[in-house]
Parts: sequence; structure tokens; C-alpha cells
Amino acid sequence: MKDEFVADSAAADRSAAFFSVRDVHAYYGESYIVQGISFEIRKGEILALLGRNGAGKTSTLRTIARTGTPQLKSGEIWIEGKPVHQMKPHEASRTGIQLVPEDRRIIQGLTVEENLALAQVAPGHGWPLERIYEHFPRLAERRRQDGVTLSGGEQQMLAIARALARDIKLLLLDEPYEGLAPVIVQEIEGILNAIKPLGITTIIVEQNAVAALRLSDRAVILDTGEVAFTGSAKEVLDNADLRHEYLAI
Amino acid sequence: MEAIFAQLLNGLDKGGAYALIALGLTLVFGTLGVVNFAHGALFMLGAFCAVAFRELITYEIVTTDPEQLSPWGSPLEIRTPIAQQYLGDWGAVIIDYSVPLSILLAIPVMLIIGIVMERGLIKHFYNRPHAEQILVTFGLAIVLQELVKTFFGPNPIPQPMPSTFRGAADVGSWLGLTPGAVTYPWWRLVYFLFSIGILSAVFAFLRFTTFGMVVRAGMADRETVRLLGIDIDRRFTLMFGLAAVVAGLAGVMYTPLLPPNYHLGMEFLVLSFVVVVVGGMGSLPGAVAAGFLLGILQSFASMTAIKNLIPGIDQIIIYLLAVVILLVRPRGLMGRRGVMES
Amino acid sequence: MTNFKKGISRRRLIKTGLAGVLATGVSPYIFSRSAFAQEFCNAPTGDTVTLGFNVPLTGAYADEGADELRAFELAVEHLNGEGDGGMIPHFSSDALTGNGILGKRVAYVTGDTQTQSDAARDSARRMIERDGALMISGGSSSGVAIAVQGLCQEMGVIFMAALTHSNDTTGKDRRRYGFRHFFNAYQSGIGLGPQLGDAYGTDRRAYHLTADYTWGWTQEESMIAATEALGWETAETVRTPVGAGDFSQYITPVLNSGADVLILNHYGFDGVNSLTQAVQFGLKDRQANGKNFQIVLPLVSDLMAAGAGNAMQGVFGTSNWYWSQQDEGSKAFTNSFGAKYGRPPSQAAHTSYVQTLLYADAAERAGTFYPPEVIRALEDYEFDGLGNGPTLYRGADHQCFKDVFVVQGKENPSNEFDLLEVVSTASRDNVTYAPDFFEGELGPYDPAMC
Amino acid sequence: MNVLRLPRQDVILFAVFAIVVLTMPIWLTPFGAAYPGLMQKFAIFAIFAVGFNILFGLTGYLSFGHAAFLGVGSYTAVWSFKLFTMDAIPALIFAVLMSGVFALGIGFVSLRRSGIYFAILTLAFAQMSYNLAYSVLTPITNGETALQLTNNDPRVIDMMFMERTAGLPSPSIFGQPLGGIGGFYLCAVLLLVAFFIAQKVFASPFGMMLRAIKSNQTRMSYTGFNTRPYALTAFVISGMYAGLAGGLLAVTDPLAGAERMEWTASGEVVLMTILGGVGTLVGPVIGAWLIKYLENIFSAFNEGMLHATFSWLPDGVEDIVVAVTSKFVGEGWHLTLGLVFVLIVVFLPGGIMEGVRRIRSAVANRRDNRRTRFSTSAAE
Repeated sequence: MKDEFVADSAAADRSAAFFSVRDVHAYYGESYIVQGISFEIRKGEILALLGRNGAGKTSTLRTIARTGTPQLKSGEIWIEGKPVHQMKPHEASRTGIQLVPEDRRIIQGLTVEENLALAQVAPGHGWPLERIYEHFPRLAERRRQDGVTLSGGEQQMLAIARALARDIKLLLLDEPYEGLAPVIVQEIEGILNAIKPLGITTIIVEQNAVAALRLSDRAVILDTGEVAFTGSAKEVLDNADLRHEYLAI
Repeated sequence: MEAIFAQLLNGLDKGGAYALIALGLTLVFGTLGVVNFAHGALFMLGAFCAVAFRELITYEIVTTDPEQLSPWGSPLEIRTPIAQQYLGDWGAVIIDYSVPLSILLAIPVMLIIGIVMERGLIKHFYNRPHAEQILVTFGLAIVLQELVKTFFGPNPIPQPMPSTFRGAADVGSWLGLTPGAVTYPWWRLVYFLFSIGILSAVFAFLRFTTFGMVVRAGMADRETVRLLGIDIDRRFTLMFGLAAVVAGLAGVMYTPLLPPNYHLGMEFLVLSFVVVVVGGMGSLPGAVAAGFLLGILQSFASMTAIKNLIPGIDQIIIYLLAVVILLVRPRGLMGRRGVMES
Repeated sequence: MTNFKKGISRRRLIKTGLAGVLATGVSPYIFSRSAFAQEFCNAPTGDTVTLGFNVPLTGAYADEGADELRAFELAVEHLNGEGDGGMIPHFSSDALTGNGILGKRVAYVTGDTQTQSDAARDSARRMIERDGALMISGGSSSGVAIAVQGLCQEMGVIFMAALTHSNDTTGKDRRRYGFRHFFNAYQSGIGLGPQLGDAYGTDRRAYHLTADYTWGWTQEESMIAATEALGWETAETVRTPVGAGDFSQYITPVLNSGADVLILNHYGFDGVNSLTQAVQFGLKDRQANGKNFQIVLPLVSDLMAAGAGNAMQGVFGTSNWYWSQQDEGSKAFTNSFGAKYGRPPSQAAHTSYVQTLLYADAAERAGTFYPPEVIRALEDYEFDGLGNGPTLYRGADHQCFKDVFVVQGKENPSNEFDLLEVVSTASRDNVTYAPDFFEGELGPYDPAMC
Repeated sequence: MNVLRLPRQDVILFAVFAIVVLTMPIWLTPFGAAYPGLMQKFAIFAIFAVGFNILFGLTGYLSFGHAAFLGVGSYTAVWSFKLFTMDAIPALIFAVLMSGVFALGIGFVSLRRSGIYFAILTLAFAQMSYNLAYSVLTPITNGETALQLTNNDPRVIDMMFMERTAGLPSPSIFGQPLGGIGGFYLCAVLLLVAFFIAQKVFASPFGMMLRAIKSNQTRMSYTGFNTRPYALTAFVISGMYAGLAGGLLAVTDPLAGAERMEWTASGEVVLMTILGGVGTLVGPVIGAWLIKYLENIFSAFNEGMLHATFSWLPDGVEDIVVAVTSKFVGEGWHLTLGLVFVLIVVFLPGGIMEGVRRIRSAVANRRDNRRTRFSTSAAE
């Protein structure tokens, strides 16, 4: 399967791809976490990034967003022909890459509205606040509240809304369903389904592989920091062995 | 009763100074994550802005008259202050108000010093261990104070307050107590109000401006702010400049209360670190509350009745409180989780 | 005595002009030192004699220290026959001829005591061990003076204390190798008492703020004794740390203490700060017990008066000497100091200058630098012409006895240095006390080997 | 004697170190530093820094209050002189024990926190000790005046054997007086002992454990392993080193002042350790020597000497050069210290020892390169 991927990516024309990751290696201090990952995404595509705990999914997202940890040692990341691997985090964000982290990172001490407004300080504005409030009436109700006092689901909503407030080209969703009650999961799933038609290119990392795959067009499976499989979402859903071997489901 | 009230008042001006220094220290710490041992030196530099300003405007042309001798045997010197020569009475007024006027000098100077310090040195230490930050800023503090010593000498240089503010206000009689029972020097009152003013301005700035919002966000979560496309480092540089200005202004206005010498910063530094820790690392309201609290406590501890009860308490109250707070509430009065704990 | 103790301490190089950066120590002395025997510590062998001046250049008494240094330099000049000779022509002894001391040219080294006993001893040791200083002078803090005096006794080097006012210096901590020209707190009390009685009456309550070390303690004790003898009460005595800077927290309690006089047993910048802050708190304009509130600064110098500015006006204190004295010696000293530095000398400068001259004179009269002989020449020596009238260096405690000046801050100073005026003088007889009034022991004459 | 055994390279290091220390009076002469007062300080502050490094270098706990133990050691030693005997040995033993007790108390409390909180706690304790020694503890410390010997001290043990003499006695060891160079050799021998013990600690399993605390405090506590007793032991040991240094200060000059406990004094030992190289054996010693040398020699330069040094320059240039350099020597030596220190922290975080290591590896590389170049050309 690895060979298949290599052949596949070698054939792809770099400049044609909307977003590509090429042989990326990244470290947390001494520990070698991302061990040479490559994949690419076409515009408007939704990609599920799957794998067991510790396979390097979150680290890959953080490397793409250029957070600094893990530290990118070598490899290239391109979006629309721009070299993200040479950028600082705020520069990466200005190319339209937006990470919605696993722990949502709603900023303490800022109201809901300030959390949203913060996304529009730097160049690259997305949805105006009114449009966000239209889509997320619950946030509108709580706009004066301290962001961290929201419930888990509401915080996830706020995090997604905050990303939408930026001029977003590539959305990186890290475990959007993590720690949420099933009812809330459905609600978030609804939101994600609702923004799917907007055509935002998305990478989604999720423990709940089935839920992720339902949303996605394609899937990449990681295993101990390397790409183990690339293919369509349907292939993964259909291939029980694959799921069993890499995803334990 | 009056004695207690008098001591309470007396804690206010010192508390104001502590609060202003601790506020800047906390801003720098909260935004940049840098433990700045040179912050006291910024207070001292501010004080010397006042000294420099006064020396500038009281600059005298000295001519000697060899015909006449002074009583101690040297040729008689005739001194003409330039400001008075050219500006007449206005010159005298400017000299009289030199301390508050030197704020105009201190703001740009401190801003530049702050920015140069951050760009030139501090920024290389964001990702280095706290111990190294402490050490490099400690070294910087030594360099700064020695530079001041080189230019201004080792001795304190008294700065007179404007003549309008000499003497003491009869605060007691305003409150219906026996006239003369509680008096409080005008300038200390001015200093207290000034510190309240600066504190309010800084808080309003943080609360109501976009820049302030970014800074608050940055103090809570630098990474997320960066991921939202904000070049926070550039703003932090300005923030460092602002903290330097706050410390500097605190120093300028403090000069009539305590003649500044090159060592002033170190004396205030230890105290203000204790203030920051007591208030809670990274908490701005904590720093301010702790500043006033410690100023007032220190003042109370000097009351004879209390000293007779616990000998030596006036000498150690601040440190004792720091120890107790750190043991009972490790994050200080208003500290948050996760600050300085990684 | 072992041979070890002679050490490697005789460094002559610094003052010989060879001195460059490396020359501080480039010397083969290590191999040759044992070759010559030395009969006492730092016996001068060349054609110069080195004196060590140990003054505070930082800390609460730095102003005084800087002025002492000026005076030492002037004294060295005059001893070497340069300049106008200052007080030497007016000195009752004619042993000094402007030919150095015993024909050897006077050189000097300096050190910063930082107004701290530890640092002062360090720097004194450096001057004795490395630079070969034969006499140490300096002070400006009694704590420092006592500490250095003890060291000098151990090392067998004469210590001519400059500004030190504690009773202990020549009282319980007196040493055979230590001498003090300056007056002491007890004498201040005797001098100041009657003046305070005349000015403020006999029904007063005094509040003391006291620098927390030997000088402050003895001055407080002496002032309490002097004022209680007038019939005053002592409301409270509060100790403050040296170099506190901000005294407001100690001044506030004075307001409601029922006291009507504040006695500030502070000196140097401490005195300046506490006095100006007390005035800021409105103490001078205050009424208490139906009387005008008063502030007293028992030991005052013109440097402090300059620092305190208006706050000093009308405040009483005592002084060892003041530059407007009209005797010939004082006039000559003031003129030669003023010509060199453009300002009149302070009492600290005066006592430093006089002590240096007295040491040189004693060595001349003894005909040797051998410390026991120099000490004997100083003991019970009566002299005049050095600004304080007839003066006795008492042998029993090495304290000088002379008139004590009571001064007051001038209301309308005519120039920036004319800040104090002498309002009365306590005669030498009045301020003389029995040698055993303070208990203490001088120790042996025998020179130790450094 | 297993206790005395050391790895081979440590034995060599110790031997070289011993020679360097004991021959100080010779090799320091060209530097103008070979007088007893300064050499004693060299040895004493080296002990202080080596001890501080056992805590800071191994465990990473930055104490900003170590001077308190130095002060306690000094006071204890002087009291031993006053109450019992002028002999140095009991004084030093008491000094070490007493500062050990203080370190135990302060360390027990302070080690409940780490990082900057630990630094502030130690600082707070040291400042409390300093302020109290200065004020209400005056009966014990003699405050600002500093604790000194007096003629009527009891000295009960000495009084059993000899008559009270007229002058003040001075400290001795087995009846041998300790002034001057003798005092230096006592300090030097104790420095060697202290250094040897530090070597043992570094090489021992206990030392390994301390290093583990530094490298991963959190992981060690996750594994349920209680690191505090180890850190506390290190704290107490380094406190006792400080006490020994303080005791020696009193032995070489029987006086103990409160300013020895001030936080700037604590800062000084931190500077020494960093300057030389944290966590190395020799580094703190070099740092201590360098700072004490600068303090004593640099600070004693005056303009006259500078003029003599630069007299070969043309007149105008000489004045300028002297004016500029005079800012960095004499009164201004702290400026030099501050600058050197900042430069070291910025460019050589490992201190002088790291510089030595870098130079050594650069030289080694060059040699390797030359060898490779030679072999390739030979192959051609």
C-alpha cells in the first residue's frame, strides 16, 4: 500500500495540487514524531487523517499550522504555491490555514465576541460577526459571556466559528467530537455538514473514524509517524482488514 | 484610630509604586513569558529621567570673577541658569515643576529603552529556561545601574517637588476628625492619585482597545493568538515598551519622595517580585491588589503597638507574607493555573 | 610567631610609578621577601611611606566619604610640601616641615568601605597586605570605624579614625592602635542640652528615631540623658535601619504620639531623608501640647544641611568644626581647600585632614614609624592651631578633648554653602569626662606582625 | 578505602586542581593577587560556589538566598570564638552544623515549590534573615556594627588553659596562629576537601538521581517517585558548604556582618557559578576566582595607573582611552562584571567551561580535518 502511495504522489504535479505535504519530519525535543509524511489535497476536498493513538495525527496538523511544537526539521508544506514550511505561525494563518485544536483553546478572560473579534484583527477576514451569529444563534445569546464559561459543545462551536471568521482556505479540525456527549456530537456533525457545501478544504483528525469518514472524501492513515494508506474514504469504510489493522475498529 | 488611619494613608503611596512596578513586571511576564530582573532598573531609569531633565533645565553658565573671592578662598563664581535667562518667570515655573514636566521626557525615552531592550536582548530569551532569563536580565540590571552610576555618580540626587505641593494635607479634618490628627504630605497624595490614574489608564487600554484585547489574549494563550494570524511578537515589543514607560513614570514621580540613586532599582525589584508572586504570576488585578496590600501592611507593621507585639515584624512582613502565600496559595491571590508551572 | 605570618604582603610597586596594569604585581618579591627582616608591619624601606584612606564612596555616608578623600589628598600635598601648607604653619607643633614624614615622601592608597563593616575590613586588609599601608584613616560610620580599628589592632597598624561619633569608638571598643580626633555623642549631648533647654523650655516630650547601630544607640542614650536632665520626658525611641531611604512609615506614628520634639539620631543621607520627610509631613508647622513642634538633629554637617535645603532652617545640632570658624588655622584650611576644590570643607574633611597631620607630626616627634613610639607620642599630647582651640589627645582612651560647637540651620543663607551658624560653644572642660566613664581597655603596645 | 576511590580521570583532575590551589602564592604573583587576604577569599568563595553548584548545577533548583547560610556560618564561628575557644576547628564544625540546620529548615519549606517560586522562597528567607540580623537580632548579631571579638568574651575553654592577655586574641589552629598565609593554607586544604566531596557526589548514584531531578521533575513525580528527600539532601549539603565558607571568613577575619546575607551576596554566588559553568566541577571555582579577582584588582585601578599604562599613546588619544577605560575599572568594575556576565549568558550559556570545551572541540575538529585532507591527498 505504501508503494501505491509513493507511485501516486510521484505522479502528481506539485503545482497543480492545492495543498501538499512532502516528506515532513518533525520532533518534540528529542522524540521523533512525524517521520516523513507526504500527502496532498485538492481544493474543496475533505480529508480524514486517521490512525491509532500516538500515530502522529495531531502532530501533523500542528506541523502544518507551524505552531512550533513539534519542530519541523525537514520537508516542505505548500499551499497554493506558497511555502508554508518557511513561515511563522501567524504567516501560515494568513495564507488561510486555520487550526481548530483538540482542546478548542477558547481564550480565557475574553468574551465570546472578543474571541471572535480576535480572529479578525489580522489581515484575512472571513465571515463578518453578523453572519456568524446568524449561523450560531447560541453564540449570539452568549456573546457577552466569558468564552471559557461555555459548555464543551458551545466551546467547539465557538472554535469553529472563530475559524470561519478568518478567510479560511484550509481548515484543520483536530478531534472535533472529543469529550462531547453523543447529543452534542450530533449537533457538531450537523454544523460540519452545514459548512461542507461551502467548499472549504478540510483535514479532519478524529478518533471516531466512522464519523470522520462519513464526512470525508478521502482518507490518509498514519502509523507510527508514517503514512500507511492513502485512498478514498469509501475504500476505508469498505475494507475491514485495513480498519482492523490500523484503526482497531 | 487616627494612628491606624494615618498608617493606612501612608501605605498608599508606597503601595502605588509597588503596584505600578508589579503591573509592568506582570505585563512583561504574562505576554512575553520573560522573568525580567531588569524591571527595577527601568524604575530607576525613569527616576533618572527626572534628574536629567532637571539638570538640563537648570543648566547654568558659570563665570568666575577673579577679582572677588568667596569666603572659602576660591574665585567667586557667578551662575546664571539658562532657562531663567531666556524664559524669565516661565523658566522659574518650569524649574519648579521639573518633576511632573519630566514625564514628557520620560515617555519617549522609556519607550525607546524598552523597545531596544526587548529587540536587542530579551527576544533571544523567549524560549530559554527561566533561570537563564533571570540571569541575563540580572546582568542587564547591573549594567544599567552602573551606567547610571557612571553618569550621575553614586550618591542620591534630591529632586524638589513643586512648591505648591510642599507640606501636608490635613486629611483628618476632611473626614471630620480632629484637625491636625491625620496629615498626609501633598506629594504623597499626588503620587497615590497619579498611580491610580496610570493604573486606570492601563486597564482601560487593555479593556477597550483592540491592541489591549490582543495583549490580554496573548497573556492567556500566545499560541492561539498566533494561529489567528496575529504577529504577536511585534505587539509584545510595544508592550515591553509600555511596561518600561509605566515603570519609568512610577520612578519619575517618586523622586521627590526618595532621592534617586543608581541602586534604587535593585531595592524595589526584590519587593516588586514578591508583590507579583503574592498577587499571582500573570494576574494584572492580582499585581495591583497585592501592591497596595503590601504597601499598607508594611506601613501597619511599623506601628509601635504591633512592633511591640511581634519584634522585628516591620522588617520582614513582606517576605513573611510571600512565604505564607506561596505555601498556602501557590498561585498567589489571583493567579491562574498553568502559569510558570511547566 | 611563625614565618608564615610575614606573608607576601609587602608590595611597594603601586606607588612607585612603575605601576601599569601588569605592574600591579610583576615582582620577584616572592623569592626575595624573606631576605630582609622587618621589625614591624609594613615598615617603610624605600623613600616613600604609604598611608591608606578608607572612606565610604557608596552608601548612606558617601557624601562625607568623598569630602574626606578630598581632605586626605590635600593633607598629603601639604605634608609633601606642595600647595600653601594649609594648617601646618598654624599648628602648635613645628615638627612638620613639608618634607614628607621623616624625610620620606608620602604616598597614599584609597579604598571604598561601602559604609559596611565587612567591605571596610576587606579594603583595609587589601591596603595593608597588598599596598603596604603604614597607617589607615577614614570612617564616616562608627560601625565601620570600630571594625577597622579592631583589624588595625590585630595587624599592628595605626588607625586614625576620621568621622566617627559613637561613644564606643573610644569607649568600650577603644584600641591602643586607634585614635579619634572627632568628638562623640556624649559630648554632643552635653553641648546641646543647655541650648535645647533655653530654646524649647523644660517641659517637653521627645520622640527619638535612631539609626540602628552603635553610633545611633550611643547618641540616643546620650541625648536621652541630656534632655531628661532638663526635665524632658522621652515619649518613644524607635530604631530605623541604616540607609532606609523612606522614613515615612517611622514618621507617621510621631504625629499621634503626644510628643512635641522629634530627635533624629541619623546622619548622612539618612539624616537628610528623615529630616526632609519629617518636614513634608508638616511636623515643623505643627502644634502639640500647646507648643510648636520642634525637630533636633544632634549631629549635623554642612553637607547634610545642603542636602536638606529649607528643611534645615532653625534646626539645632552639634558639629565638630565648621568652616566659618575665624581662627587662623581654620581660615588657612578653608582657603586652601576652597582654592583646590571650589567649595568649603565639611567637618568630615576637617577631621580627616587634622588626623593625617597629627599622625605625621607624631611620627616626626617620635623620630620613627615604629607604632608603639608613634602611639606614645600621640598619647596625652596637647596641641593647638588645628581649628578647635587647645586640644588634648587623652592617653587613657585616645579621645580628643576640645570645645564642642552647637549649630543651627540658618534662616537666610547668603550662599549655597553658608548653611549653619554656630550659636554656642560648650567648653572643653564642660565636655571632658573621666576616662573610666565608659569601660574599655586599650590593649597592648606591642606591634603585631601583619 | 572505598570512600576515597574515584574514577581515573577524576583522580587526575583532583591532582591538577590540588597543585593549582596549593601553588597559588607562586602563580598569582604576576597577577598581583598573591596576598593572603585575596587568596583566602579565592579559596573561600570557591568552596561557596562549589557547594552552590551541587544544588543548582545538579538539581536545577536556583536558590537566590544562599548567602543566608554563609552568614549563619560566620556568626556561628564568631560565637564559637567568643564563647569557647579561638581554635578554628570547633568554630568550623559549629558553623557547618548550624548552617546545615538552617538549610534543613529553609530547604524543607522552600522545596515544596519549584522554579521561580523556589527562587522567591529562598530569597524571602534570606532577606528575612538579613533584616532580622540587622534589627531585632542585634543581641546575637550586633547588627550593623557586625559581630566582633571583645576583651571580655568568656572563651571558657581557652580560659582553662591560659591567662587572658591584654590584647584581642586571634583565631588559631592547634595553637598555630592563622593570620596571613597560614590562614590561606587552611582555606586551601579545606577547598580541596570540599572539591573532593563534590567529585564524590557528582560521581555517585545520588548525584545521578539529582541530575534526573533536573532533567525531568514531572516524569519522576508521575512515576510516584518522591524526589524531595534527594533535593533536600542536596540543599542541605550546599548549605553546609556555604556554612563552611562563612566559617572560614570568620576564621581568617573574626568578624561577621549582616550584609553577608543580603540578596546581592546570594546573587554573587549565582554569578560565579554561571560565569564558570553550571554543573561542571571546575567551573564554579573559576567563576569565583574571576569575580573575586576582578573585584579586588580591577576595582583598585585608578586613573593614575591607567595613564601610566597608556602613556605610549599620543597625548590626546591617551586622554580619551583613559577616560573610556576608567569607566570600566576602579569604581566602574561592576559595569565590566555586568557586561561580561550578559555576554556569557547570551553567547556561552554553559559559562567559561563551555568556552573551553568548544575551543577544544574546534581544535580537535581542525586536527581531524587536516588528517582527512592529508589521507585523501595521499590516496590520490
